[in-house]
Amino acid sequence: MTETVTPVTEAHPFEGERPVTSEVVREHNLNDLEYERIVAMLGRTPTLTELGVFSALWSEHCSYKHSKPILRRFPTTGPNVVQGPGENAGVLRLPDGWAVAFKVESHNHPSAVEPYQGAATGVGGILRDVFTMGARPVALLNSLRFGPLDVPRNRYLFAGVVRGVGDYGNCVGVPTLGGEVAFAPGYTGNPLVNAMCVGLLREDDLITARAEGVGNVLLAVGSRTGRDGIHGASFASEELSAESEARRPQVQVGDPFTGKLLLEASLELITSGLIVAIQDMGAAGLTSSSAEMAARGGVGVEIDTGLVPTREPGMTPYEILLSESQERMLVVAEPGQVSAIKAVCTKWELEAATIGHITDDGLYRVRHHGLVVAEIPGQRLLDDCPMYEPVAAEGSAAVARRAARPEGRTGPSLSEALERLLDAPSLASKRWVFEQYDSTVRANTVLPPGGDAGVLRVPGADFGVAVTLDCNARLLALDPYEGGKAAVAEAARNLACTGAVPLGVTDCLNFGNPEKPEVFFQFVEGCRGIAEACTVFETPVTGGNVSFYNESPTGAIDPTPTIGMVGLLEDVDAAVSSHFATTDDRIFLAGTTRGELGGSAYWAEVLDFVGGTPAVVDLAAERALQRFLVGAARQRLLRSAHDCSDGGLGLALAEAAIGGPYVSTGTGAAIDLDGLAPGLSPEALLFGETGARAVLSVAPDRQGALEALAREHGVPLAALGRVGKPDSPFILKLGGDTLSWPIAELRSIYHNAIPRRMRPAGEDAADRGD
Amino acid sequence: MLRVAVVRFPGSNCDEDAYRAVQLAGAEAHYVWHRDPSLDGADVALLPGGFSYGDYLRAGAIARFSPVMAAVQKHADAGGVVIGICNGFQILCEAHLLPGALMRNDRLTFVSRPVACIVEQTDTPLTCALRQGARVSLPVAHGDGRYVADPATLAELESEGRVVLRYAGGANPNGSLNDIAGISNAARNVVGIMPHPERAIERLLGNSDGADFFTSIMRWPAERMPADALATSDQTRP
Amino acid sequence: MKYQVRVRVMPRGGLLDPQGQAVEHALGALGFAGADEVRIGRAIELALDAGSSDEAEKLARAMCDRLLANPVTEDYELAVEGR
Amino acid sequence: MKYQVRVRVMPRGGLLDPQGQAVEHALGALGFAGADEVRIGRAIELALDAGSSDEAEKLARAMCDRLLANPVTEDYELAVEGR
Ligand SMILES: Nc1ncnc2c1ncn2[C@@H]1O[C@H](COP(=O)(O)OP(=O)(O)O)[C@@H](O)[C@H]1O
Ligand SMILES: [Mg+2]
Repeated sequence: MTETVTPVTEAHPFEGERPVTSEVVREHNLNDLEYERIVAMLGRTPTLTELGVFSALWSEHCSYKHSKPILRRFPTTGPNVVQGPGENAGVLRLPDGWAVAFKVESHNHPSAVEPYQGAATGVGGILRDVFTMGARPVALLNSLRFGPLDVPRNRYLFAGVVRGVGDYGNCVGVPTLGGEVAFAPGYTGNPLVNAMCVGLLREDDLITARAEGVGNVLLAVGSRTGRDGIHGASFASEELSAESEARRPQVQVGDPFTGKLLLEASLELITSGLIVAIQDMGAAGLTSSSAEMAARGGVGVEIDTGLVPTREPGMTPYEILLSESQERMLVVAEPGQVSAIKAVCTKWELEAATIGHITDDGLYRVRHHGLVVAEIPGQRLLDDCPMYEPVAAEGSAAVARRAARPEGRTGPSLSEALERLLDAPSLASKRWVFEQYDSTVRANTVLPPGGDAGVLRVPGADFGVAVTLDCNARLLALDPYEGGKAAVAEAARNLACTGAVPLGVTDCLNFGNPEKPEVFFQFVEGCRGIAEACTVFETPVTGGNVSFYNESPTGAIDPTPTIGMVGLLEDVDAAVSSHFATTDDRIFLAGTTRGELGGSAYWAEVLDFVGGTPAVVDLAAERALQRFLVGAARQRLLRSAHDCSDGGLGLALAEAAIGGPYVSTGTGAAIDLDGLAPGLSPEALLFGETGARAVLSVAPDRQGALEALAREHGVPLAALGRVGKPDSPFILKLGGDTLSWPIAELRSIYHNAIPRRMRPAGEDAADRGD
Repeated sequence: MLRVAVVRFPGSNCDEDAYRAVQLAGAEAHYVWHRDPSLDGADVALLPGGFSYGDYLRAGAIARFSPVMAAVQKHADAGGVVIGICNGFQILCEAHLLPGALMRNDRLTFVSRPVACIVEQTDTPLTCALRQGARVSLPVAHGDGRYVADPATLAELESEGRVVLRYAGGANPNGSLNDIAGISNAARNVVGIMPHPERAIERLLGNSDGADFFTSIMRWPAERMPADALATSDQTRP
Repeated sequence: MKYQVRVRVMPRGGLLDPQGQAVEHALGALGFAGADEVRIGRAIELALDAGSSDEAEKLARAMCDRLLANPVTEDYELAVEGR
Repeated sequence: MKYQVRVRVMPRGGLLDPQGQAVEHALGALGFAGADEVRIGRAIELALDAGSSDEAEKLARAMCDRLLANPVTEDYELAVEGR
């Protein structure tokens, strides 16, 4: 071990604590450089308790040691930014004194181990991140990735995750308004579960998690601390392997009922002005919440773990500091308010205990019944973690994949191809999923899941908020830069289709092991694409989450930076839905069709070929389309708008004609694509994935106004056909052929694709496969 | 003015929606906390949806013992109007103010979707402004909505015309016996339904089929609506 | 004295038990032939202070009647052990 | 021969059991003082064809391991009876 120099601080080993050996250091996932820094900082060997604190705070999950320099490249400011990155959630300004807080988080590794609890606690955590800002959660979204559904274990994970997401949000009473689900081989063994929450607040009520005021006290509010999830932050910061499996932390169990009480109590504490600051005890529990709050306020903090209410007797300070028991908050308050705070907690049937206070010495000090077991310079604890900028180099496999073409593969007929796309679980209706989520509770849902974006009204106001969460990881796997741009573009397009102006972004950057050059390349390039698109769209990134080490024995996941976006609908009553509605409305395509099939769903799902060069994202064209869509909605020119993304024009048209998830029948449509883009093959025309396009339907008497507006914005508009009578066929003319289906048939393929692959609930445990 | 007490339990989450629906219908609404001993002079007690006590053990099983439930019971016994929606319906069954029970959906998953329902009885405070046989679309959102009762109870409900709301043919989302979506007690002053009319009262939200359920409360004859028996004018809420 | 109470609350016979049915199917699918009549209920365990085992049992019964089991749909059984 | 199998699946010790906690509170509020350590799990009953009670038990154990109990969060106990 390193020679001890003059100690800077003093701490004592807790009784029975193991001595810190190099083996113990390694077990804590700290490398030599990191350990040397710790010793230098303390001027002595750390105690085991201290080592645990460093291990948690210097884990990738808490320190962002591989990502911080790259994340700095995101645009984070703008006239509407009330709170940028660095707090529990970002906040953007809305009209009339309102603001919106939003954030996305991953819960990938816990969900791989225990899908139900992993997903449920992911939702619980993101809810707390939003209400700690003083915002009332009003919408949830979730982005999910699994391996293919023909593998039983993937079905088990999918079913368990959806149930977990649903049970938590449903119980707390926050509607789920959107999300996405996709399936690809790279996620077998390492599913992705990203949960996003959106909250509303009066800008005046905003509260940040800065501990301030020497002498102020710290209170632990909510559930008791148990041994759950100890080392969860480090677990999230390593690859999943047989070894990590054996050391996995005790599963955290969600308690949505307590989560709901905590929500109400926290909002009451915040709006009543009884408290100075509040933060969720999330990853690395009490350790990270207390250290981060103190560092933000530039103060020291002293905690006595002996005062923390525990679920089990005999817990050590180490365990209490690192526990990730759910439904706990850390509150800073003036000593004179403690009894009033406890009264509010009692009303909500919650426990609150004073566990420490704020000091002026800048130290992070932990006692256990008086004995000092950890004493660390507080600011340096957070700031001195080494930062790494690993080598980034594109893998040769990716280069080869991008250069490859599905030569020699002949596809089925066009009509069979469309049916196969509608039946592909990644593209098919997600009704099986969102039907398990309450989407109408709180009675503010204007557009529920099943369209391009969820829309909710702000009670008592004319405006509304649109929300979406998107990423096409296949594009990033082939070209992370274009794929990153595409993810932001798709999110913005989804919002604009409803009529909303995109306002800002939260991102969940799911990647493999950043220490591998090809993974870090994906990360750097993906972020570059995201940053560029956000700059052009003027949608600052106000927060997010990095999830590395998404690897299983079969390799890294596809790079999956999910983009959560919120937008503003000035007149929520003008919100536009995605589906054709009225017979004889005229159907148009806005945007240019170039027929790029590289990385397309058609190649992947129909030809079973993942490769090619994805379409270049034309950010200027995207921006023009967004403005045109928003303007058209504002003037109430549109009856429907649906963006073209994976599956291209063919899928977008079919989805619009199939109708919403609960109409008794779709409208059908008669569409003529000859002349749209002469020279393209029918496959490229129908399934090419050029961005910046949307399928619109318009009342005949608004057609002229729409065309004029499109010209004004420089957006090409092509007439494609007419909306049919309810239950009329879906007719496509192209390349001299006429394809036709009863709309009920397409509807049935689309909505049954996922249910027919899943076992009924209750039987799904048979797929657990262990 | 008609006064409606919206009873809040720990875990209620449709309380604000119910409150707003009552106000939009033109009545006065006030909240009553589950620890309150009285309904504060209300004419109607409305038990809203949500997950009281997390629905732990059984939906409504713990909430039925809340202090306020004694007041609700007294109010019902005196002929006062008591309405339960979703979790409120589950609580009323657990409290034996309504017969039967609401069990886990037969599909074993939570179900959230609009469902077609038929109004079967209009002689109740929740349906008197509707037309008998009317077909309405209402959102459901529940995991435990399968109505069950023993055969004798079911027969009694049917013969006495106490099935207030039924899922339309083929639309039963949870396996309820006889497609039952809502029932009343024999005196018709206590009504429970699983669907959520309070979420369907505005065109902006795409459905206003639920509005008449709240209009019904307003139209229920005053002589059939005794006020909270426990409340006295000098009683103040804690 | 401390007693350990174990309660088994089962859905009443004759009532549909969709969970039991689903598990029965799943067992079949996993190749466990010959399992049937699957029923799923709740198992509750608790510790109880009481003067005697009889008193503990009486108390536990009262808890079941009032809260732990729904008399409309469920039957229960219980066992009390000193510890 | 037919055997009757009864399984009790309980949340693993140390794991939070929110249901048990809520019921414990409720019992207290109902005036049942002295009840604690409430835990809530699942009770499963099924009928099984097997050659012997040993074989029945072995089969039942396999069912628990593969389906009836979640090895990540639950422990189980079982009892087999001839009938
Ligand atoms: N996990 C989910 N949770 C809630 N809603 C979902 C989920 N997945 C999909 N949806 C709903 O289905 C719609 C269509 O899904 P998808 O085709 O993936 O959308 P898009 O390509 O427009 O982003 C989404 O916009 C959303 O409303
Ligand atoms: Mg879309």
